[in-house]
Amino acid sequence: MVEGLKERLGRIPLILTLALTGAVIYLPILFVVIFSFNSGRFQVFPLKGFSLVWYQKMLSDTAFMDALRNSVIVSLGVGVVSTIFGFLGAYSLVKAEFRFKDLLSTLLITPLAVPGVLLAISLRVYFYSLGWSFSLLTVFLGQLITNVPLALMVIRARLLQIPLSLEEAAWDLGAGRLRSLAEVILPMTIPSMIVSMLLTFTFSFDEFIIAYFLTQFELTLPIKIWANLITGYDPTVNAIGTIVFFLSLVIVFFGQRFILGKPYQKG
Amino acid sequence: MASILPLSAGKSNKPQAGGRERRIMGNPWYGLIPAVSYLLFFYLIPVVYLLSRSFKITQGSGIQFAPGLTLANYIEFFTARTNYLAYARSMVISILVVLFASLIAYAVAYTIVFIVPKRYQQMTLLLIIAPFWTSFVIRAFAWQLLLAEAGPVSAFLKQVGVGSLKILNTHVATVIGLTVFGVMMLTLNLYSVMENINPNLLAAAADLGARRWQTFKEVVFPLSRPGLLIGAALTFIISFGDYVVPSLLGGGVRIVLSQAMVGAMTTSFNIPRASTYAMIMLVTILVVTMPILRLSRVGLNTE
Amino acid sequence: MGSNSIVELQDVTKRYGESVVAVDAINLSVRRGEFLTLLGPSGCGKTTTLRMIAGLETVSSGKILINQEDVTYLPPYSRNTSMMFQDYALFPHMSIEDNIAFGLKMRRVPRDERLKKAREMLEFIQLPHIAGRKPNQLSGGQRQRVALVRSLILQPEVLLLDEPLGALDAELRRQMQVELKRNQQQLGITFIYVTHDQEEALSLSDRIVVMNGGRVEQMDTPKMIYEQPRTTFVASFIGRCNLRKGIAEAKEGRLVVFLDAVLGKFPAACFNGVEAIQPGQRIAIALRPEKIRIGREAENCQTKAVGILKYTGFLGSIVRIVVELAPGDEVVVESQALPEAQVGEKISLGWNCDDAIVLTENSGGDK
Amino acid sequence: MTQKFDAGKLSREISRREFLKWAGTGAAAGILAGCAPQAAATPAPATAVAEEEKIVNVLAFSGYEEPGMLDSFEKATGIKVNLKIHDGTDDEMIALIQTSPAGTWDVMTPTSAYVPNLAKEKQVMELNPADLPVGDYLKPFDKWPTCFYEGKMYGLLNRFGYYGLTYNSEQLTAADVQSLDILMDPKLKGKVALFDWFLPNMGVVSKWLGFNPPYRLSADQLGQVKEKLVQLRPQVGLIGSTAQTTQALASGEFWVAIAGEFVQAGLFMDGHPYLATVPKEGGVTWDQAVIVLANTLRPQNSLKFLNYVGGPEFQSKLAVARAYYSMVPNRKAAELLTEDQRKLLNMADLDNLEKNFLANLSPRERPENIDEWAKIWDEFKAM
Repeated sequence: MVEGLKERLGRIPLILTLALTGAVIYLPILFVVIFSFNSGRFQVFPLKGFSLVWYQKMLSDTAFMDALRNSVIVSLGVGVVSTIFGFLGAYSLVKAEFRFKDLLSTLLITPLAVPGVLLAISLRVYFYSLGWSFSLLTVFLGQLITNVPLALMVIRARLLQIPLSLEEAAWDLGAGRLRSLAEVILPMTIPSMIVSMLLTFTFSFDEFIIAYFLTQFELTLPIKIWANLITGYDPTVNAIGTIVFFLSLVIVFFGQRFILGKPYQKG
Repeated sequence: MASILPLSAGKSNKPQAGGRERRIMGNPWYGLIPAVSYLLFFYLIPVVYLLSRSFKITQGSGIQFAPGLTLANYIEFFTARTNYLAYARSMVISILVVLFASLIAYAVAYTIVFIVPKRYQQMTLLLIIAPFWTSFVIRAFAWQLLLAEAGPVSAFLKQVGVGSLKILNTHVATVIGLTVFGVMMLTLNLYSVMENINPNLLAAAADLGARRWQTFKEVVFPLSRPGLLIGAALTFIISFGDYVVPSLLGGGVRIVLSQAMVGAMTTSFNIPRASTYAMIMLVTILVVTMPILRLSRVGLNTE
Repeated sequence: MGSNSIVELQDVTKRYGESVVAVDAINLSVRRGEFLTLLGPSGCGKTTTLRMIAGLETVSSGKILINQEDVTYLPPYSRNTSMMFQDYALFPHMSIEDNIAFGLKMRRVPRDERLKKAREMLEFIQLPHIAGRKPNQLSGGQRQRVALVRSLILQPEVLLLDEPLGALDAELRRQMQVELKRNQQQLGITFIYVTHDQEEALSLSDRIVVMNGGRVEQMDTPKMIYEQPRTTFVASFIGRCNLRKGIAEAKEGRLVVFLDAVLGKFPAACFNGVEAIQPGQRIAIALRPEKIRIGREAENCQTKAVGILKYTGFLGSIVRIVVELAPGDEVVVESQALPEAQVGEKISLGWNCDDAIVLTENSGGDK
Repeated sequence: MTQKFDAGKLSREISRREFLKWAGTGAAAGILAGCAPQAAATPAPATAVAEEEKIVNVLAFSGYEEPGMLDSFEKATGIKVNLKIHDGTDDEMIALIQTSPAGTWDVMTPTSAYVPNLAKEKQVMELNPADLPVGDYLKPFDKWPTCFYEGKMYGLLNRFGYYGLTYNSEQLTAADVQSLDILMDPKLKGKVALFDWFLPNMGVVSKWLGFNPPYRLSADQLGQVKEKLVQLRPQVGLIGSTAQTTQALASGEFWVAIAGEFVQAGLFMDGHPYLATVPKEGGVTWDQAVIVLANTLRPQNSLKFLNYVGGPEFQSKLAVARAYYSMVPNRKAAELLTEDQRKLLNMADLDNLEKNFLANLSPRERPENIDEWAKIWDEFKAM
């Protein structure tokens, strides 16, 4: 009994840490949400009063809407392309054998260990040297760098769980490489492809530093937010932050089945 | 188990010596073409090109280089106080962030996995990591307003009589901002390893007479170490290379390495100098994280 | 090799890298319609051999013929063989009927037709009601049957089975063995069957190929394999046996075997299946436990010994006892009746030299 | 640090060729070139003049991007304004031009103090005053000295303002802020907020010490500025970004800042009790000028754009931009503002603006030894 009580008491600091951490993580978000509904322009207490003015401003601000559209375009592109590249690459890494495969596998994930600011600057110099102009296309190309390896890792983990015998059975029953890919591997990989799309979409949607260095006029949402925050303390960004937060909560809870879902169980 | 050796794709893909054997179903290496060629042209070549510029000096404007190679940029880096101070700040900040974030995230992940009732576990984890999916820039900026001397946290502290908060525009604020981010990342990593610990192992340890602390020390911690190491390595990389948080929270005066790099690029447009910072940043990350990753045996080849 | 051989392996070798030889220049000839088993411990190369026949594994050197046609480099989908996998490899995302009809789909058989065929197959295994289910909704036995008919739907000439009963519990396993054998006889298809379970091999097979270390140790009928093993490996792998090494010597004009342990010596005259043993040659003696007599029965035997009874185990139809002849030298005996002696007491053993199997030491790869 | 521009060398793009050679000109370059987005090889200027693309690329400080600012220009001319809002310093703005392929930018809006140097290096296009609405400009903005170089016009002043004292009118009276000395008052200890931008702050301190012009100081005078800063340091509770400083004043925790209408007007309009004034020692101005880059591919569009942003409609909107309020040089624009807005912006009496208001203000310049200034500021901050 005493031991049990002691153990139960021992949990209290841990639960407190969890609660406190949660509070600290949500503090800035709470701040953003509160001030998105505050009629005053400056983010100071006491609050001036409830208002939806910043939401109205956001909706009527074409620059914000353009940035949102640009972000969606780029992130969709990044999500789809990195997932396709990731799938093809992961399939080959799992199924093919060649020299220096280990080396290549390691090289393929190194972009995840290179800080974004370094990638951003190197691409800026590179595109400049090539004489390209900076646009959403360059942002897209830049953001793929980290997202292709990410997609590849997510999908590869799934492919490794699929027993090789399934594909062999398909070959044995008359399917060629492509046929078995389409009939067996692809349908079984779809959950991980959804995860990959969700992850890469959201990473790209929130990516700042690469986009910041690689675009000129076509701003993405984080750059637009940054510009407004640095130069104009504009509470409209609170409205955007609030909406992005609640939307992503919905996506996360919708996608949790895929993101945290159990791995493949043998048939 | 020689008979299943080639089947366990990915597990023991030792490069076949010679590789002369014909494979009946073909060898589908070509699926790597898009990813590899993309990364070659838009990652490897640009990064190597940038790094190679660190052995050049500018001539005229920042994009024209004097002929020949030189170590002048490195000499400048290691002799100019502002440079090595920036480096030291980055290093100290990252180490502190990794330390704090590891401690906090470990407690958080442990609580979620072993104390929170099973049916609330996933929900709790999701709540902790959900802010991952909200704008990083907005969050960092919100921290700026929160931590300001005129901000609500300071007001609260004054109210309770602790005194005002004078940490914004110092790297204390940077460490706080990055730690919050690191906690989320580490929690996710730690949760996935801890959740995979077979509960029977804990039962067995308890059955063999281990107290809670001993069970933790002998079973839980060793089994969760890979997640901790990977999370710590990623946190280090992000803290060492981040530009947004030190800029928004740390103030512009005592700059860190990433700010020096961006400054060299945007203010003085000196590519060789920027690439020297880049090279030093990359080498540091390599030196720090390689042993960590090796220790935890991550990487695509050995899962 | 006659024209009635359907599968032929000629010096087939499989190497991994430079050093690992999984299959070492084996020659096999499988007769049409027979049930051939590849038997051996894990790592002996039996599965690799099977997979090379299926086309799932490349051949490093040598040739594989199916119906006298060289298929060494044909992909699996072009061979008239079908494989049944150890884990059944049922596609988890497809219904049972889609699983069974998969082979036909690959041959571009129209959907109605192939589903009709699949249902016929389900009738054949008496499981018509599971057509719409997913593999994870089936029991082990049901999965096994589905996997079998999925492989059979393309009417292969050769069915390759890779330990298909390995995942089943003992009772179901016996049941499925019977069913497999009956199916094979009914359909008249050649089965090449891989297992490490010697009882299964003995009860199912027309012929058994015992493999070890990538080589074929012996290829024969189950009876011959059991009664006349040609190597120490076969002798010890098939059934239980007491194996003792020794040296043959000439004594009083006859060959006598001196064993390293204290089992005793044998006159050479009564050795079975030994053509030429030279004096001085190292040989081995294998004694099946059921051939050793105990107690009173031992008295009439040609060779006798006395030991201490260490253990008695009642196994239903037989009794298994362990006798220690000298410290560290134990003999396993199976007898119909319980011994008179108690554990710890002295007991006498005896055997006839006709019952001993003599193996020359170089006659097989001993581990 | 001085910006070295060399358009000729830039356009030759030596490094680009060198780089391509290095990267291998084979298939790689082929693929890259194939999908290059509007590869920005410099077209011949002749064709560019003949048929200009209907766009103008503008690098501006914030304000220009706000809703409705450029709509009527785009509608009237059919020219699409590609706008990039710059969030750094003037030096960074100029550096950005260098990191972009030649001809990327047509128009930008640096502080006018940078114009003469840019003109000297032939980075900017000469302007003809007759093409521009300078006739409507208030004196002396029609002939703002730093917009000229060797008697020729290179920049069009677009907006301006001043750094004086912005103060909390509930805590301080107009009499209190007559002189900069109030900053040293014991009751303001820790209540002073400063922008983290050394040039205006140190300019005001220089004026405080009676140095005029404030940005051309001897080593000794600069030493005195430093000393004054050291004395001031205990009074200063915050040195932060625009957002932080404004926030700090709004919170009521800080009472005074070295700033003018660009901070005070926003606070005032949001209901915070802030007023701004030029103390008797004086203050410094800030301004932004619009320039056309010499290597523009679209000079005609750029001139149309300059005409628009110098015109009354745009200027009247810019004056009360959401980002920050500012004074504007176009008289017609000022007349479009309401009485209250003009009062707020010290533009109630347009005829005597120069005499009454500007008399005590010095233009913000770029000191020769700017690095030393920056160093002093950094030391001040670190104290």
